[in-house]
Amino acid sequence: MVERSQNLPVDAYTEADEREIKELERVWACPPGIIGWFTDTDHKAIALRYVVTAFVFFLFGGIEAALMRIQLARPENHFLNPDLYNQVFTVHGTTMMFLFAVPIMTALGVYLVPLMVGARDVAFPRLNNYGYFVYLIGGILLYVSFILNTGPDAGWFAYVPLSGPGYSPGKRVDIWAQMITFTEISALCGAVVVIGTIFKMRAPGMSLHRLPLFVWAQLVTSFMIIFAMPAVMLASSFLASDRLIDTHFFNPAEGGDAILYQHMFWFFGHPEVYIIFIPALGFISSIVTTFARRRIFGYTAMVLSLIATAFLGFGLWVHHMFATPLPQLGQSFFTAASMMIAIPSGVQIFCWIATMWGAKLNIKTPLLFVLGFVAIFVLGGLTGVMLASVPLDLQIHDTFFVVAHLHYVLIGGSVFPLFGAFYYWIPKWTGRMLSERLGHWNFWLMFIGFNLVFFPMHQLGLQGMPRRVYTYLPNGGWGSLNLLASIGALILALGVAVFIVNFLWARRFGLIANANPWNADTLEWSLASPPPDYNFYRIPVVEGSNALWDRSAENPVVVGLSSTKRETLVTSVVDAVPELRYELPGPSIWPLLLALATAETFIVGIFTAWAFAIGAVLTFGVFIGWFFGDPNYENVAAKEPPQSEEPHRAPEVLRAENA
Amino acid sequence: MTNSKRHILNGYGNGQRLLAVLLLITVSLTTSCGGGLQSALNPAGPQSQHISQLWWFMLIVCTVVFVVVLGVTLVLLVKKAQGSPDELPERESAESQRRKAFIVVAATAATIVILGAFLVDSFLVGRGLTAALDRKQGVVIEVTGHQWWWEVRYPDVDASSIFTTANEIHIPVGVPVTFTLKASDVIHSFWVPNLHGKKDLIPGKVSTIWLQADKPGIYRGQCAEYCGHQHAHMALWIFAEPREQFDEWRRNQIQSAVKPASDSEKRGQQVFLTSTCVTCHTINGTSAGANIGPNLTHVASRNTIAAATLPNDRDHLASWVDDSQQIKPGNRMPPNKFRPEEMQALLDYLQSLK
Amino acid sequence: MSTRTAIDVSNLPHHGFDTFDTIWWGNNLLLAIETSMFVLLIATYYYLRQNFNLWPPPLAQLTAPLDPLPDLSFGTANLVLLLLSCGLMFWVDLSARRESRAGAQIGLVICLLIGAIAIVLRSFEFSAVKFRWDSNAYGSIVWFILGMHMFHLITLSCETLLLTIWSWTRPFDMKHRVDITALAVYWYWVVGIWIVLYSVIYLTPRFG
Amino acid sequence: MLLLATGVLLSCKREQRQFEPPPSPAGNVVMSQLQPGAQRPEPPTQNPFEETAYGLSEGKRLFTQYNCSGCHANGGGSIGPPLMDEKWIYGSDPANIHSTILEGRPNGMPSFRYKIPDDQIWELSAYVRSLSGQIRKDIAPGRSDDMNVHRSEQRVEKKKPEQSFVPKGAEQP
Repeated sequence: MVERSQNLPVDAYTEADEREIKELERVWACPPGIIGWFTDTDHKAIALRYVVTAFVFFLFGGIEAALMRIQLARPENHFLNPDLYNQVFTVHGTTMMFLFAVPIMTALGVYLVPLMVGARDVAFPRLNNYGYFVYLIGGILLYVSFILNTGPDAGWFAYVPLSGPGYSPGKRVDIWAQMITFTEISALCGAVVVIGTIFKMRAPGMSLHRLPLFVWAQLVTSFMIIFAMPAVMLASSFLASDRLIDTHFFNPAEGGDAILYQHMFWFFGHPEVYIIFIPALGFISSIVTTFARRRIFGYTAMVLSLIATAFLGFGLWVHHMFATPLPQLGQSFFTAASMMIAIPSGVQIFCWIATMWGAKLNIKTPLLFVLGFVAIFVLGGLTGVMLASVPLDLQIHDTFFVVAHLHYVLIGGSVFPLFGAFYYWIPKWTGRMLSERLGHWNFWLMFIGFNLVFFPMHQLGLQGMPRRVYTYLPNGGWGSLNLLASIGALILALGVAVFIVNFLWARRFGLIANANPWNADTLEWSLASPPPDYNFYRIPVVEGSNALWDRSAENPVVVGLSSTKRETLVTSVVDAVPELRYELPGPSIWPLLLALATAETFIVGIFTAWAFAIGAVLTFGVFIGWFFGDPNYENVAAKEPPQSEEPHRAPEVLRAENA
Repeated sequence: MTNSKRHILNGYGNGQRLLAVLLLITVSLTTSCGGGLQSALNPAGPQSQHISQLWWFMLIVCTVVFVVVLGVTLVLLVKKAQGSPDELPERESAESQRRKAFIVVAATAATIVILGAFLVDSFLVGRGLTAALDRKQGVVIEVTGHQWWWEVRYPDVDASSIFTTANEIHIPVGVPVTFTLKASDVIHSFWVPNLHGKKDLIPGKVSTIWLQADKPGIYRGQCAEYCGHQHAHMALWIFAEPREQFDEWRRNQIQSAVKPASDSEKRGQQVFLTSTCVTCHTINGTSAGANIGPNLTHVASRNTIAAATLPNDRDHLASWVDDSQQIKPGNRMPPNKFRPEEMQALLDYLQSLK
Repeated sequence: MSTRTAIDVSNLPHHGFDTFDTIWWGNNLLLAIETSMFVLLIATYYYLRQNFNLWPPPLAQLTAPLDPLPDLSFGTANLVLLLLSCGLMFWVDLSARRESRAGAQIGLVICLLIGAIAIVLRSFEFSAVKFRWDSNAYGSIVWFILGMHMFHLITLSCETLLLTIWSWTRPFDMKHRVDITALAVYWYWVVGIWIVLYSVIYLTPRFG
Repeated sequence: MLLLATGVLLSCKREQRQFEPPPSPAGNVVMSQLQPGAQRPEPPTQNPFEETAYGLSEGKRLFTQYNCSGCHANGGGSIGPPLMDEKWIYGSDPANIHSTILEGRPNGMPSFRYKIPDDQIWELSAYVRSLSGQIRKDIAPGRSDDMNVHRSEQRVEKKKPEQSFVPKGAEQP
């Protein structure tokens, strides 16, 4: 029997409540067995699958990084031959950026946003399910081909003439281009789902200025995904069509231009790294609020700086191309934009420090990771400002200095907060607390290992070691620093291993987590751990920006949602005034079939153009099933009593309350 | 960079403290700025001099900012108020909120000021780099990037004194040198850290960069844009030498190849002209005229071979000619199997091409 | 059990038009994605134009007539057809809101026909461009833009087909009237984008 | 998933990067048709470079760099005979093309016997066969970064090779 600690401390459950909760569990239950695994549209189940799959790809990426570090440990090493090394570093970059970072950030959003805004499920559950399967197929495609010696070998951003038809024989880069399209479709699905949930499904009373910062971060990230991903889908489609049907987008002899690819890719590239970084800001705000036992300092400043980072993120992609023959004046404009984006991040860090100043800090592993973040990200941000200036960038661009910078801001900026988020939310997901002792070991091994690997790389970059070299000459003076970096990589890997041990240990021996182990303030902590399928039995009414802390004594709730159908509350965008009782579709097989149809279109599309025709027919067939096939439409229309037509008439009871 | 959290550690076994100390040692060890003939921290020309001044200015300011921010984080950890974690959060007094707001605004203003300083300084240095000096007495060199070696061509008004060499560039000291950069296949990046930043060679576009060496010496550069299998071994040397030494080198380069003297060298030339070498290489003054591979007219006058990967002595030359795929797997030169006496004759001939 | 202030939502309807329903938001987010893609396509068009001194480039093979400009016939026909169809779709939208099933049924069938005709016209437009997709960068980008818009014409017609089948065979309930209004929004967007793309492909070479 | 696996499995041979030249097949070409008894059918030789995309792309690069395009244009033929059509004067078997390049042919085809290493001759012969579409589509090379002169070898439809003109006196089976 799932232990049900509901959010109604005021009164125990009556007889009617018990029956209704049993009914709810039956309606929202996931179908059993393998079929259930493919058809379940519960946002928590899908999100956990995303997290686990993305973490497995993170481990693959880590193994590839270890291979590279072994090869670079000594000059003129013969551990990997150049062809294999080029595949390893390309698949490492592609895995970390496309198969780990973006999906895991949207995954945490898909899991926690509905709980934090007080909804029973996400806005478009089947689209969410479809997004996961497309991502899974993209990942399998990359790794099956990598094992079969067809891994992409032109770098994770595959600059054109090298990745073009002339200089990349075979199907390696085609598979990379199609894999990009897959992961971008899944990211776009995730973004549409998150925006739909945040705008339309918030609990009554949660107006926009009471939204938790985590939800703000996810909202801003989703809008960035909406406007950034099409750029890379176009870049990879142009590349694929250049390679397969002889178009001339990047062929300088026929009017094309190699720099067009760089513009197109980096217009997506830089927002992409902010798409990875901004959700981490949301994690940190949640962790800092809980472990400083205090409301965040400067809530509006934090929200404005999130939005400012998003807008500026689109305006500075040319700092990746300072070494190309672009006009000097244009480049200095982008220097200014690149430096300006350091201001919102600076404001965020100042506000967190102000929040923690003089607070009763509860030093637990999540907060330790946040402190690790501050130490590493500030250094990464400063090297980023150095990279923003054109003359200095000419010296350190495409060297190991850049490798150090990107790992400082990516691992420091989002992997450390991610591990903090794991320690903070795994009790909610699994019902078991992770061990604090192992947590501290995990943090310190990762912190020290990370600094040992990547700090010497600043020095290597300044001493002239270019990026992506499979080996280097002995007399360059780079041998000792590379050896040090390789040892550091071992310690970093050890740290991640400790996390896995901690997770597996906690599954059996971890303390049972109650509903709110950290006394946190957001709504997901009012539910049991792990939360029931239907999330909220009665959706709470929110009275302050820190939902649980600002809850008044009599704790108003929403009643009247039917328990015979999967119903959730749809509310207005700005003030969350209830508008509709929205009927969510139940489990359905169609998302999986649509994902397979999309997979057929793009994978076979590498080999023949007819794949698009077959794909179109298959997709249309699946749409017919998707549109007509789901059972719950039938009975609704039949026995539904005629509804009152004006949705905008909000019930009077609410209006009186928060007048 | 003080990033160990002293007081957190004393709560734990000395295992962690040892790790932190180890970290501190290694960090201080690594910041020793090594000299090295391919280092941005060892400028030998006006451009890299300006850039390294900009670098040191930014490094110092950023280190100060980093230490301040990290110091504040550590202090707030030490000074944290005691209290059990499960009681409800208290609301801060309005007065402390106002004081903190002032500090945050001040900190943000400081950030903006620092960034402004960086922006202005980098803009000035940037303008300085591309200022058009009077390059009348300067030298113009055309560099074309191939997959994994550099073709260097010295154009001249009178056609007879135009010559092509590979991977090693001689420039006069103290004279501005303009490089015209073209790529023949994929994107490469021309970068000699001691003299100037890098400039990409993009197929279909011509980019120019000018630099100047103030101190005579040898400066090593390397391709900085990933360009395929042997991107790691695509290096070049720049020899900065006094004007007269440069002119003397140039006069020698203009001459066509030295006639073979001893009969072993004659035999070597015979072997060269009748085997696969002639399909790719050029030796001015002989019938070999293909320009797929580097120009070998004065190959013996170069210190290195194979894009500055191997020293130019007899046994490296032999191993390179016999099977270059062992040294640079994937490069465009196929292995050539010669009989031993043919190989010796060929080596004699190649080493005679001063 | 102490009394609890509670909000009774049991009498709220299931669906609402426009911004009330999540379908509307999902539909418009999709249109935002596609708009950003078409904006980037147009940017590529003008970026590639810089590399040519003659745009469209002179015809190398002399087999075709000398004028490289894309001829207007089919493009304009498509434009006029789609603009007219907007009026019809507005009527279908109105009949969906006023729950007049007959109006929606007939209107959707006609819109389906218009969609099919538009697709056929588009297939002729490809030959009106005078360059193949693999002849040069100009041919590539124009074919890509026309291809992407054709992709949208096809999805539009499929969605109209689905809704037509639904409105003829299944109950004309509130959910699917909202779907028809969403279809209307998508239809207006496809026509609006075509006006922009038409001017980019056909007018800029003549007057730009 | 099965479809995915088999589809990609086909590819693992295609992607091999052959830096060290493999022992090339000893292709001996029958020069004269005169022999006692019936004519023994000559087994078609296997050119290892026809299975790897890297071999084909090297062949394409060498075709331009060794100036084969000087006489054969880009496969359309000018001084030398066209290579893209279905007509073959000396046979379309890899060994025949290899021996044509190695020994040269009358009317102007020079012999490259010591001038081009043997494995590169095999790569060139693989590319020559791909000009008329004899090579599998997913291995054939894409367009080059030069002017658009003809459809890339992966989009050329396969032309059934036929003997161009029969040397006098020899009956073709």
